[in-house]
Amino acid sequence: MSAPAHHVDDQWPHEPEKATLEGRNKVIGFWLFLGGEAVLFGTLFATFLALRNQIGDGPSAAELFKLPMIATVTAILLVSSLTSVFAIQAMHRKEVKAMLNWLIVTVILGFCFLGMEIYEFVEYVHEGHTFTTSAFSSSFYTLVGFHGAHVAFGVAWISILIAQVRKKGLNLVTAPKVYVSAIYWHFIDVVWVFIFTVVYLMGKVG
Amino acid sequence: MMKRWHAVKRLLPLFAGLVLLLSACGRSDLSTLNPQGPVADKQFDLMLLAITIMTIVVVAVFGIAIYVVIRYRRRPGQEEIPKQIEGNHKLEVIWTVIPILLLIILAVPTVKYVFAFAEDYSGDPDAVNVKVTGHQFWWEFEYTDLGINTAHDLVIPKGKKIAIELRTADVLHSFWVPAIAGKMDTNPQGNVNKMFIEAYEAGLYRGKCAEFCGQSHALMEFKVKSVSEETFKAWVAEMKAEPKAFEGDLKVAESFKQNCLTCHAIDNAPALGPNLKGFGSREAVAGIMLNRETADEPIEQAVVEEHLRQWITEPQKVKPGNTMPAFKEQLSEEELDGIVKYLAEYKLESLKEFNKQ
Amino acid sequence: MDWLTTVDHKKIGILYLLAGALFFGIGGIEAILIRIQLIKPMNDFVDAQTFNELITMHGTTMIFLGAMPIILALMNVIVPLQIGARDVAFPFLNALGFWTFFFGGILLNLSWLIGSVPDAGWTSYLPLASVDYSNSHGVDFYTIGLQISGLGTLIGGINFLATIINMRAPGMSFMRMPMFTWASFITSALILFAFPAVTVGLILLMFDRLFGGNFFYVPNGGNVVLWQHIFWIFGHPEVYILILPAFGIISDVVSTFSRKRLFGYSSMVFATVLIGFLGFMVWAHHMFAVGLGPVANALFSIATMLIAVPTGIKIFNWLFTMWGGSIQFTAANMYAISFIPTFVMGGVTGVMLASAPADFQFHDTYFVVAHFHYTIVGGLVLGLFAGLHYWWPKMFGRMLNEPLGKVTFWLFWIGFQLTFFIQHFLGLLGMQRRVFTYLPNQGFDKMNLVSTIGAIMMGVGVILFLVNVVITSTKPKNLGNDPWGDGRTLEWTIPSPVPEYNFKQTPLVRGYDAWWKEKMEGNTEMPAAEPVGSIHMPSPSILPFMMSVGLFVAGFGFMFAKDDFGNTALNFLFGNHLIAAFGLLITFGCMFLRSVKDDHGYHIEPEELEQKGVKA
Amino acid sequence: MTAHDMAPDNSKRRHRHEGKQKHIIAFIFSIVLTLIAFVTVASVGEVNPTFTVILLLVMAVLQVVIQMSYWMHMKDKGHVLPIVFMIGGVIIAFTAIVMSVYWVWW
Ligand code: HEA
Ligand code: HEA
Ligand SMILES: [Cu+2]
Repeated sequence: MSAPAHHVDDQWPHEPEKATLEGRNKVIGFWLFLGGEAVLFGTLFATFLALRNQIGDGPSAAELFKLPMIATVTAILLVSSLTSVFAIQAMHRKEVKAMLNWLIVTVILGFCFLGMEIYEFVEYVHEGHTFTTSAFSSSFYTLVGFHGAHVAFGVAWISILIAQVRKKGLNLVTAPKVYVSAIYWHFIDVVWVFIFTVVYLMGKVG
Repeated sequence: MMKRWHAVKRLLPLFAGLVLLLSACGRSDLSTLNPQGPVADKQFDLMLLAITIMTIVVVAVFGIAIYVVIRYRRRPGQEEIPKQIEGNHKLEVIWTVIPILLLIILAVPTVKYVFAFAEDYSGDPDAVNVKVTGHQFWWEFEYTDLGINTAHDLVIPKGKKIAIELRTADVLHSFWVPAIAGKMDTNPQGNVNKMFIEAYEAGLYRGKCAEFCGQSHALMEFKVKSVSEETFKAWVAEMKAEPKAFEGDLKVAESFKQNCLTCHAIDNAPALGPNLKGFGSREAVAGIMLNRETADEPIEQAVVEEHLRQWITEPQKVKPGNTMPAFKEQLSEEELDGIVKYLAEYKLESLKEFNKQ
Repeated sequence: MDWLTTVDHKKIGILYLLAGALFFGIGGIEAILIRIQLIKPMNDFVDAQTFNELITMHGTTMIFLGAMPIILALMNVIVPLQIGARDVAFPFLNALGFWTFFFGGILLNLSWLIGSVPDAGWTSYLPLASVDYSNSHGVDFYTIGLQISGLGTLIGGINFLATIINMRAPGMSFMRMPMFTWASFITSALILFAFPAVTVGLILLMFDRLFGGNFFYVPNGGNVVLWQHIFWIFGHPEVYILILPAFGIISDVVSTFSRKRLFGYSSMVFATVLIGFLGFMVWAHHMFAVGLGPVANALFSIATMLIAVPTGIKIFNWLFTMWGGSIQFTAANMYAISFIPTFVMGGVTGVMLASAPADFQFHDTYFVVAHFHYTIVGGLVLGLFAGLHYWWPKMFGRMLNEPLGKVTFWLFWIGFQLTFFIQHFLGLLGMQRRVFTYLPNQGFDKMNLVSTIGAIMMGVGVILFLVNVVITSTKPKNLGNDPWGDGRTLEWTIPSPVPEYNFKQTPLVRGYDAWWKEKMEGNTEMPAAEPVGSIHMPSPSILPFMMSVGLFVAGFGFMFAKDDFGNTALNFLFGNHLIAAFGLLITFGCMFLRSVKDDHGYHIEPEELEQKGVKA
Repeated sequence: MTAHDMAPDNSKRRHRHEGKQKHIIAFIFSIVLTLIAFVTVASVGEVNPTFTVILLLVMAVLQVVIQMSYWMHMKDKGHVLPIVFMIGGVIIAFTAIVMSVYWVWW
């Protein structure tokens, strides 16, 4: 899947990610993939909702969760979504430097999110809330962990893209990749909106 | 269109005949086509209705298919191009609307019976409450109001509602007496089910486990003994009474206690294994080694003894994967004889007539 | 080597076909063994445990590894040709999809060699499938094997959706697509939405079994009904994933051999979409006896019955496609025509099952077994045979032997009816499914005997088909573009077998049944949408293969992490998840390579096209 | 893949200037919605729990709609199929969730 070898790069198209057939394939393919991801997370949410009250001898959601912490990670992820939008805007204007900078900010925010999440999990384990404690704990770690794994994958992916664009420049091959990774990143953010609502806030409410 | 309908009408008696033929097949103590209780009866009605509708559909499709295939087959030398037709709205409406009508005819009783069968009789003072527990690979029956705990044979009074509560001790099972009522799963805690059954007449019915439950799923059978009101009362009294004392050798009695009663019970206490009270009156040993084929035959003590002996010495061979250990080495010949005799002789007075003993 | 690195959709299609045939054969042999065990009451041909392993593997293998790849084989070869594309949207992913599917399937079937085989039914209901009640590695093979192969299928689904959305030739609008392409489109959408659900289910089950999760572990608050829901939310759409492509095949085959346009094309499309949508709303009809309560049972009963309406529309449209046509009885068409009544018989028993109160009697009996073999064997498998006979010349450049094909058809068809018709009655008379034996004198004995005889006939039929394939492969490749003479769609405008670039010039589509339209207007080839020019092709790659090997290794690593091998080195490697990590490293490493390495492909220049054109 | 490229000619299309502004507004909306949700929960006890849960869900859905239409460009042209497939996925996800709420325990 590569761009036509002899593309003339004199004019940067309005939507570079869709300027080639390969690019359009990539974008639509990725959207399709996200449709599937919606079902994947939907099923995980369903599992969590079915089991959220089964806490056995373990601590309950209301005892565990700390709102300030959750508010902070939420803010981090929201901001990172904004920065990745800025990166795409820069990409559309072919401001490579700005794009890379925004992407780097996004990655750093992603790392912060992951760090805090790991810290959070370690904390919970200390409070006797391990993966095997109860049905609630298993489904909690699976849902939130799956999201975390998606963030980790996104961070790695965007980092590789940064290196690639640095090396090969921004062109009609790399543009769709950057675009698609941004869509992915927003999707992760959207999933998090439901996680903080359904898992944390509703957990606090009881 | 008209012509087709005539053909269908002419065929109707044929279906009726076919259906009759069907209902003649199958054992009356087993087949769903030979219903012996109100639930199975209504289910059979629904099945008949469904079969009739489906036969109409199948005949219509077969009819058109055969006609088309014969009429429009390409003959040798036939080269002309047939007229290309895009579609036909009238026809399309017809084959959308007629199926919808047929489905409505089926859907109405479906919904009606769904709710009828979900009726909860556990509060009904006239009903007998039974808690059914599925085990790998046997059935436990606890008469909650009567304080009776038994296994393998479910004794019920005819013509009365039996309100059943279903649960499992291990994996999923499904409680099914085809001639009396459809099945319902036994689930673990949190998903306990309720259903009811009723038998019109006194009789013996075969029950089966219908949910795949491991190696001996095929062998997890039980029997329903529907008896008269009086017999049932007598049976209840007998079951509530003290168990029959172990006669004869004290050493054998002790062995029975040490070996068998660690897992089984002979009174109404719950236990790991099937309850043994009134063992000599049971229809089968281990639920699967039938002591008699149908209710017309007597239960012979010798047969029971033989089955029992086989079971105690090599239970894994009879029912692979069950949890009873083999007692081939642990029991002396004398102990085995004594235990087998005690159990086979432990017949219930109340069921003597039913069992033709 | 060529086959390991290929990214050509036609070759990948053939790989799918070979893999499908292999697994269909394995599943079929398992079916025969099942039938032999049931030939008489209290038979001891195999023991209870083996029997349970046989049915589990038969169901799993047939559905996931036998039927799916043969469907994907036809989709791979035919869909790009029918829409006038040079390739699929993601050739690399296409190869990846195949190899992950294949290694997942191999992993699952290795369980026979390792000696711990899945034994909890293809549905793997819990608690039976938990470590407490099935503590060999059997079910681990099931969870991990299906996850890997499911990933491959999911990739395939996305690929076909993107292909159909983006790669259609100019003029090939959605409402001009051949029915098989439409069916593939909807099937792919169902794959996209159904497989993630089962992936989650399998992951949860794997976590429970390997890492002490509590999803289905009742003492710690787990719930076993949850598994059934997740499985069937996937499972019911899965059966439409199986049948819709067959519907597509039948539509194409019947109209070709009737020399007639498909009757009611737009209602066919509409019906397909509707079946796909409704397919997601009916899963609980597999759970009527679980005890969801009367409201749920009533709702799902009615929703299920509704599916009969769009399906009926399709059935009658086929019949009226033939009506007034000029029907030619090729082997392909015999399979296709016999599909119609046979599938209807399966469909109407489905509607009977949909009536919840009656299903309390039918559920988990041979009536259900009869129902789904009528829809699957009498539907899907007949459809696949029709498709294979029909497109064989396009795939291999040779025509399967017709007389032998017809003999095979009759053997298979009669065998099929013998095997499964009688099973309806077995179920009604009280025989449950998944029983390794049954007591004598229950009225089951003779019927089971008949059923077994039928199964053996079907086996002979399948062997004859293989013989046919072998005979055919010795014949010369001398077919024209349109060997049936009545082709209607774009695949019949290019040489058989198809050159690697498919279309020398992208065709311009001017209407539904594009090729037929041109023929009727007296043209001998399609108008072109572009001048002859250099054609860009993707380069082959070994990475898809390696990535799948990585997953395969990782699967083993996870599965045996807690085992004691009696060998310190092995214990160390597995116990610390080093093997698993190594496998994942291969996979992600290859993924990384793929991402950073630019693949510019290569070009086929016009001069070469001329030569190749001559050769083909 | 083909050298032949069926892309619409981009140069003819009007170059629309994407402003940072609308994204920042979307961001502010997101933050506000999030804040409402957190504050409601923090002050639980004063507010009826059922009401709280409904409010939370409404906030989440609103926020997701905003993010998807602005940040994921779903409201832009040419996104019909993405919308169709996302909605498809969401419908199935929703069915699964209904299942888990109503038909798992009884
Ligand atoms: C390709 C596979 C396939 C297909 C297409 C179908 C199609 C259908 N299935 Fe089937 N089914 C299975 C494969 C399939 N099924 C499998 C594998 C199982 C068992 C799984 C297991 O437990 O292991 C199963 C089980 C199963 C059950 C659960 C049974 C039980 O376990 O108790 C039910 C219940 O409702 C059901 C219903 C239906 C219905 C209503 C259709 C409908 O789509 C059929 C529609 C078609 C028609 C109705 C015929 C044509 C229509 C007309 C000619 C119009 C006029 C018709 C009428 C008015 C009726 N199926
Ligand atoms: C695609 C799906 C599919 C297909 C095609 C089949 C095909 C067949 N099935 Fe299938 N079956 C299932 C899916 C399928 N089945 C499922 C899902 C179950 C439920 C499992 C469960 O309960 O968990 C089931 C269960 C099932 C049972 C019930 C088991 C039980 O409940 O105890 C039976 C019994 O008769 C049976 C028989 C058959 C037969 C005789 C065929 C025949 O049509 C097979 C014909 C094919 C052959 C005979 C192949 C011949 C091959 C050769 C001769 C060798 C060639 C070799 C190579 C190429 C290597 N099947
Ligand atoms: Cu279904």
